[in-house]
Amino acid sequence: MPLLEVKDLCKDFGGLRAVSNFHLKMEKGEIVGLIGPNGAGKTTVFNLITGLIPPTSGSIIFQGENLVGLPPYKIAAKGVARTFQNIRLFKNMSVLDNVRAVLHVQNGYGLWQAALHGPRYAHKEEQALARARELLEVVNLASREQDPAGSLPYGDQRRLEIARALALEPKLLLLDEPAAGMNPREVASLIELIRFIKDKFQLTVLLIEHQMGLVMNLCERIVVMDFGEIIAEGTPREVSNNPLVLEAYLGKGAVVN
Amino acid sequence: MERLLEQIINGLQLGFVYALIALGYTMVYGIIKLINFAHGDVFMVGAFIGYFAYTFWGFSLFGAVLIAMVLCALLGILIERVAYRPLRYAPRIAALISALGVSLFLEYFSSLKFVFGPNFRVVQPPLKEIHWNLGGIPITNIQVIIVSVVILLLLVLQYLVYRTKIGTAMRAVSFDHDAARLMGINVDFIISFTFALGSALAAAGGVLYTLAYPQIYPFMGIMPGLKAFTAAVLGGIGIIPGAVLGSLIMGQVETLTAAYLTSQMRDAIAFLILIVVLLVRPSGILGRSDPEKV
Amino acid sequence: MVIPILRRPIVLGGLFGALYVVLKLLGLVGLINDYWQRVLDQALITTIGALGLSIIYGFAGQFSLGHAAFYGIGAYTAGVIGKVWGHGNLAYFLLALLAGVLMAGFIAFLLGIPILRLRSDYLGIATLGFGVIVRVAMENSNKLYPPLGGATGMTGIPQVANFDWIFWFAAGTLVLVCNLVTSSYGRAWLSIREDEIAADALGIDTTRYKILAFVLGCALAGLAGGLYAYRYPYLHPSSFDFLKSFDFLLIVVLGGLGSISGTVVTAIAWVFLLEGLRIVLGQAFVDWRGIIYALILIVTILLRPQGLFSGKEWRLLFPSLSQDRTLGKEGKHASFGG
Amino acid sequence: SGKTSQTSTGEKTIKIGFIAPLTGDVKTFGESAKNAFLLALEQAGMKAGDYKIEYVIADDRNDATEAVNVADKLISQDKVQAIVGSVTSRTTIPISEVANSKKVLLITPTATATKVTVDNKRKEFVFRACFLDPFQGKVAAQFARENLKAKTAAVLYDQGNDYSKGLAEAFKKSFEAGGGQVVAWESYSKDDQDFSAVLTNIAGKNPDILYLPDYYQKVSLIGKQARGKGIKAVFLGGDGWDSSELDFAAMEGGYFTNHYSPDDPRSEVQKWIQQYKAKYGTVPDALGTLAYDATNLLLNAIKTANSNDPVKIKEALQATKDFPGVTGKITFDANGDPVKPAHIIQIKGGKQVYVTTINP
Amino acid sequence: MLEVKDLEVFYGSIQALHGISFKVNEGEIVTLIGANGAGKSTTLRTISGLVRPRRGKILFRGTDISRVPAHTIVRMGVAHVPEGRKIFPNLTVLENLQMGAYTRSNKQEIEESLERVFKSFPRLKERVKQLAGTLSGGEQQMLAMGRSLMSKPSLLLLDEPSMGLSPILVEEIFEIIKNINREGTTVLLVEQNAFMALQIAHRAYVLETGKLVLEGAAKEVRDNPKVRSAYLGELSFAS
Ligand SMILES: Nc1ncnc2c1ncn2[C@@H]1O[C@H](COP(=O)(O)OP(=O)(O)OP(=O)(O)O)[C@@H](O)[C@H]1O
Ligand SMILES: Nc1ncnc2c1ncn2[C@@H]1O[C@H](COP(=O)(O)OP(=O)(O)OP(=O)(O)O)[C@@H](O)[C@H]1O
Ligand SMILES: [Mg+2]
Ligand SMILES: [Mg+2]
Repeated sequence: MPLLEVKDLCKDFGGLRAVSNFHLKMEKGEIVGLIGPNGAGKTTVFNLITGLIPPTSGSIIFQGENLVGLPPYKIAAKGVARTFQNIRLFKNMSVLDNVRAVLHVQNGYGLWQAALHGPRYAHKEEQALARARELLEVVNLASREQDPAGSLPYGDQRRLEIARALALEPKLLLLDEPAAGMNPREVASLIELIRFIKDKFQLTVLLIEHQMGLVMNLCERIVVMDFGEIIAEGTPREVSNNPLVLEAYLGKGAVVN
Repeated sequence: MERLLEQIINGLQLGFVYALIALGYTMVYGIIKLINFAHGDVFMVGAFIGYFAYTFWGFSLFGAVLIAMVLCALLGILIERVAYRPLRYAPRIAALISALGVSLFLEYFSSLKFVFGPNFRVVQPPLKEIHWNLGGIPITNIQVIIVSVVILLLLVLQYLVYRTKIGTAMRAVSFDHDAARLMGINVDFIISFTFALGSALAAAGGVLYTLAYPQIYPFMGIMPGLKAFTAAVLGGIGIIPGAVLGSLIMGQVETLTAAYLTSQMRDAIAFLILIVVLLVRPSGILGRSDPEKV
Repeated sequence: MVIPILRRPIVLGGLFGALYVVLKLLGLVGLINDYWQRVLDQALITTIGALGLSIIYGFAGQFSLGHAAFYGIGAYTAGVIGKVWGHGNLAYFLLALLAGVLMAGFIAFLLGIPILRLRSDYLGIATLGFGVIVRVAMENSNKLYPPLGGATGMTGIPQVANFDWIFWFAAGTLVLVCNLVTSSYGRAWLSIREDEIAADALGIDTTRYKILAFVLGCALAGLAGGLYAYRYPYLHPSSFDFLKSFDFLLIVVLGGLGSISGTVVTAIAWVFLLEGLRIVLGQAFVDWRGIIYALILIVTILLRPQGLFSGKEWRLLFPSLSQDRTLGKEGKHASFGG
Repeated sequence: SGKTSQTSTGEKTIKIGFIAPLTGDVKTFGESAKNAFLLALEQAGMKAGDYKIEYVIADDRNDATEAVNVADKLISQDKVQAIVGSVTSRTTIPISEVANSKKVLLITPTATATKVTVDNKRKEFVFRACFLDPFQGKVAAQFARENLKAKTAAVLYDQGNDYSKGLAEAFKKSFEAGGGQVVAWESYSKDDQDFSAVLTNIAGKNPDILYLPDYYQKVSLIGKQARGKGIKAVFLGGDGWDSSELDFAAMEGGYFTNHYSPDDPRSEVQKWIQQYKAKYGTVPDALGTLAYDATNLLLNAIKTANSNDPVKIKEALQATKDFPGVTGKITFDANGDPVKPAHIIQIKGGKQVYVTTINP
Repeated sequence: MLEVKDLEVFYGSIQALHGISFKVNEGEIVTLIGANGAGKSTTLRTISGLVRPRRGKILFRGTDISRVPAHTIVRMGVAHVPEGRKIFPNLTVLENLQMGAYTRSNKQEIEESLERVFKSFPRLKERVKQLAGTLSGGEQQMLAMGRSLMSKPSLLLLDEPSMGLSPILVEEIFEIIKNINREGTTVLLVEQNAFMALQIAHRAYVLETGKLVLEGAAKEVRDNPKVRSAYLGELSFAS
C-alpha cells in the first residue's frame, strides 16, 4: 500500500480551476519534487492535502484512509506535517516554544495536571523539553532556544519551521520552497539537512522548489505541474529533457549547472 | 398597513442618521484599520460647535455645518498627531486604547464648566420642521435633508476613494505604509487627511443630528457612535456602501422591534441580529471574506 | 526531580503567606482603614477578572469586548443564591461562588461555540453585542425572577466576602493561571494568537483551545463577579455594561499582552489610580478626575505601546519560563475591507 | 459614640460629607445638588448649634461601585458624622447600606427608590428629602383621573432607570385602580434619542394622557417627537421635569408633579429662588431645591440635638415636625421618608404655572 | 551617482549595519551579495529613506539624502522595488502602475512611461484590469518592477527580484534588468542568486554581518575563491 495516494484531485477558486485532476502516489521513504511555473497550483496541492482548504472533488488516501473532510489538526495528528512558502512561525514565541507548542500533541496531560503542575505534568514537560532540544540540535538552533522566533535570520527561520514540523513525528513531510531566499551555499547545507532528517526520522518527503539545484539533487522523482495539471512526471533526467517542461518552466537555457 | 409604512419611515430616518455617523467611522477604519472610539466624541464636539455657530455667532445652518466641519477637521488632525501617530508602528490594539483615552478625555473635558459644561442643552436649530403628507406617508423636511446628505456623501466618498488620485493613495496606504512611501506618497499627510475627512464627516453628522434630535450634551456621542460603528460592521466595515446598508438595517430592526415586538428588547434584538448576521457572513453583509491565502 | 516540583509551591506559598501577613498586620495597626481595605479588595477582584481576559485575549488572542457581561453573570448568579438561600452561611457562599463560575463558564461555552469563529474586530463587536444583550436581560430580570431586582438593582446579598477570602481566591487564581500558561495549554493558546492557520496545520485543535480559553477566562470573570456580589452590597445592570468591559480590556493591554505579571500589576494599579486621584486632586478639582485619568491612559500607552511589562514576566512567579512573548511590531489582527 | 471631633482650638466641629455624581454623564445633576448644598452651608454661616461645620465633597460618577468606595472613604478616612447624598437611587442604595451599617447619618435629597430607606428592614440612619416613586405616580394618576378627567393613558419610561420605572408602575397601578385604562405601556433605554417607533404606536392608541416619568432632557426630546407624530394627548410627568433646560415649547400644556412651586409666595421659597439666582445666575431646579432642603434638615437636626453624635442627630431628625422647607412643611414618617404635599405645575406660555396642591 | 559613506543602522538596540561605504556610478549595474541577514535589504531601505541611519551619509548626485523622507527621495529619482514585492493586491494592475507615477503630474509623459513599461512587460498589458493580488508570483514581480519604472527613476534599487520565481522567469527578469540598464537606468541589485547577479553586474560588493568584506569588478568577485565557497557553493549538481 502506498503511503499517500491522491486521486482525481480538483480545486476551483470561483471560476479558476487551480488544481485539475491531480494524482500522486508516494511510497514510504521516497523524496518527490513538485515543480512548475508560478501559479501552477503547487501550494494549493499542499493546502488540499493538509486540509486547510477543501477540495472540489477527488480523494486523498493516506495510509489507507481518506483525509478529505478531516480538519487540519486531525490530518496533522495522523502524521502529515508541512512548512509554509511564506514562513509562518509563531514569531513572538521562543524558538523552543515553537517546537514545544506542536509537541504537546503526543504529550497529553489533563487540564488539572496543567493547572496544578502535578507530577504527570512535570514528567511530560521534562520529556517534551528533552525532545524539543533534540530537534533543535538537529537543525542547529539549540544555541538560540530562548530567542523569539521572529528575531532569527531568514535561513534559520526556515530551518526552525522544519524542526517544528518534525515535532509532530510525521510520516509525510511537505516542504514548500524550503530554499527560497537562500544563497547556493545555504542551499547546499539545506540539502544535507533534508537528507539527514529523512533517514533519521524515516520520512517520506514531498517538496516544492524553484531552485533546480536542490530538486535535481534530492529528488528521485519529479512531478511537473502547469495550470493545475500534471504535464510531466519522471526522474530528474527525464523531466529536465522533456520539451514541455523546458518550454513552460526551465527555459531554453536550462542551466541546471 | 399605514402604520407599518409609517414605522418603516421611522426606521429609515433612524437608519439614515446612523449612516451619517457610520460613513466617517468606516472611512477611517478602511484606511488605518483603527476603531476610532473617539469618533462619537468628535461628533459631539461638532454638534456643540454647530450649536454655538447658529445660536451665538449668527451663522446660517449651512455656515454652521461648514465651520463645525473645519474646526473638527483640525481637531481630528490634532488627535491623530498626538494620540495615534506615535503608535503607527505599535500593535493595533495600542492605538485602540489611545482612542479610548481620547474619547474619555473629550467627554470629561467637555463637561467642564468653562468648556461646554455638563448640561443637557435644548437647541433651536435655525430650521423649522415642516411636515408633509405624501399620500398618507408623513415626511418632514429634516428627513429629506438627512437622506439627501447621506446619499450625497455616499457618492462623494465613493468617488473620492475610487476615482481620485488621493483616494488611490489612501487605498495604497491602507495596504502597506512602506510600499506607499516608495511610491512617493507622503503617508503622514494621507493619514492626516483621512482623519480630517473623517472628523469633518463626524462634525457634519453632529450638526445635522441636532436637527432631528435637538439636544446636546458632552456624552451624547457614545451611543450613536457605538450604534453607527455596529452598523458599519454589519454592512462590512471599511466598505462605504456597507456603512449605509448596515445603518439602514439597524434602523429598521430597532424600529420594528420597538413597534411590534417589545420596546424593551430593542437593543438586545438589534445586537442579536448583528451576531447572527456575522455568523453567516463573518465579514459583514458586503464584506469580502476572502480566506487568508496560505 | 522531586525537588523542582516542591520548590514552586514552597516559594509561592511563602510569598503569598508573607504578603498576606503583612497586609493583615497593616490592617491591625490601623494603617489600612476600611476605605483602603475596600479599594484593595476591589483591586484583587478586578485582578481575578482581568486574569480571565488575559487568558482569552492576552494569550489566546481572542478579542473580547464583552468580559464584563460574564463578570455580571457571575455576580448575579452567586448573589441571588446568597440572597435567597444563603443568608450569610459560608457553605452557601462557597457554593454560590461555584455556581457563579459554572454559570459564567457554561454561557461562555454556549456563546463561544458559534462566535469564536469570528476574527479580530468582528469578534470584538459581536462580544460587545452580547454584553448589551446581557444588560437588557438584567434590566428585565425581575420579570423572570423578582429577587433579581431588574432595573432597580439587587440588594440583600450577605456581605461575607472579606479580605481573607478575596486574597486567597486571588492568589489561587494567580497560581492557577500561571500554571496553565506555562503548560502545553498556554503554548497552544499562544500559537493560536500568533498564527491560527499554522497552529491548525500543525496539529493544534484550534477550535477546542479557543473555546477552552474563552470558557476558563469567562469563568474567572464569573468568580470575580461572585466575590464582588459578596463584597459590594448592591448589584446594578449598569455595573456590568460594555464600558466596564473596556476597563478589563485596557488593564490587559496596558499590562502587556501575554504577561500575567503585567495584568496583575496593572489591575491593582488601575484601581488604586482611580481612587488615588480623589486624594491627589482634592475637592477643588473633583471634576478633573476623569480628565487626568484619560490623560494618564493616553500617556501610558504612548510611552509603553507594548504594555508595561511588554510580555515579560516576573521570575518570581515563573521560575522556569522563557522571557519574551511580546506582541510584535505588526498588530495581530487580520485586516479587511477596502 | 467615640467620634469626638475637637479642633485644636477646642472648638466643637461636625464633619459632613457630600456625595454626588460630579463627573460623568449626569454630572449636571450633581452640580445642581452641590451648589445647593454649599449655599445652605454658607447661609448657616458654616455653623449648626455650637458646632462648626467642616465638609468633604466626593464624586461617585453615578457608578455603584465607586459609590461604595466613596462612602467608605468619607466614613473611615475623612471621619464624617453625616452625609448628604447621593443624587440617583443607583448610587444612593449602596451608600445607604454602608452608612447604615457604620451608623453614620445619611440624608439623600433626591433618591426616590423605596429601597433607599427600607429594604425589608428600616435603615435607621437613612433619611430622604424627596417623596417616593409610588407617591408621585399616585398623585399624577389621581390628578389625571379627577382634574383632567382622563380615561385612557399611555406610559413611556426608561427601562434601565429605577426612578422612571418606579413612577411609571405607580402611575399605572393608581390610574387603573381609579378606573382608567393604560392603553400603551412602552419603554426605551437610557441612550435612545429616537422614539418614533413607540410614539407611532402610541399615536395609534390615541390616549388622553401621555405619562412621561423621566428627567427633563429625555422628556424634552420625547415631547417634541410626540407632537411631530401627531399625538394630541396631554403630557404628564414628575419632578424630573423641573429644570430651566426643559424644552418649554415642546412641553407646552403639560403638567408635572413637583416638590414646590416657584409661584408659591412663602418666604422660604422666594428667598431660596432669589438667593440661588444671585449666587449661580440660574433658576434652581428640583434637584437643587431638594438638596437645599436636605442640607437644612440635617443642619436643623444637628442644631436641635446640639451634638455631633450621629445617633443623637438621627433621633432629632426622626422627630422633625413641620420643618419649613422650600418644598413644604416636612415631617418624617417612621421610614425616614418625608410626609409632604405634591404640587401640580403646568407648562404654560413657556413658564411654570402653579395649578394645585395634592396632599398625601 | 550614489555614494554611501560610513553608514550605521540600528533596529532598536540591534546594529544591522556597521559602517559601510560604497559607490554606484551612473549607468552601472552594481550588485550587493551576502548571506541571509547580512544587511542587504537594510542598506536598500536606508537609501530609499524607509529606515533612518544613526550615522553616515548617503550622497545622491551630491546631495545628502540620509535625512530626507522616503516620499521625497522618490521624487529625486530613486525607485526601490522592495523585498517581497509589496504590490497593492486590492488595486488593479493599471492602478498599481499609476501609483508608481504618483509623483508625476504630466498626463502625457505618464502615458508614455506606461507604454514603455508595457513594451518591457507585455504580459502586464494583457492584465491591466486584473486585481494585482490574483497575479502569479512572476507577474507580481514584473508588476513591481514596472511600477517602479513609472516614476522614471535614474537609480533603481532591486531587492531579490528573482526570489520564488521559476527558472524561466528568473532568466526573463535578469534579461529585463539588463535592458532597463541599457536604456539608461542605473541599478543597485541585491540578490541571493549570486550566479546570475554576478553575470549581469558590472561591479559587486560582498556584505557580511553588516560590514563590506570585498569589492571589485563582478568577474573578479565571481572568481574569488572565498566567494566561491561562501556564496556560490562548490556543489556540482546532478543533471
Ligand atoms: N485562496 C485562494 N483564493 C483564490 N485563488 C487562489 C487561492 N489560493 C491560490 N489561488 C490561485 O490558485 C492558483 C495556484 O496558486 P498556488 O499558490 O498553488 O501556486 P504555486 O504553484 O504554489 O505558485 P508559486 O510557485 O508562485 O508559489 C493561482 O492562480 C492563485 O492565484
Ligand atoms: N525590522 C527589524 N527589526 C529588527 N531587526 C531587524 C529588522 N529588519 C532586519 N533586522 C535585522 O537586521 C539584520 C539585517 O537584516 P536585512 O534584512 O537587512 O538582511 P538581508 O541581508 O537583506 O537578509 P535576507 O537575505 O534575509 O533578506 C538581520 O540580523 C535582521 O534580523
Ligand atoms: Mg507556492
Ligand atoms: Mg533581504
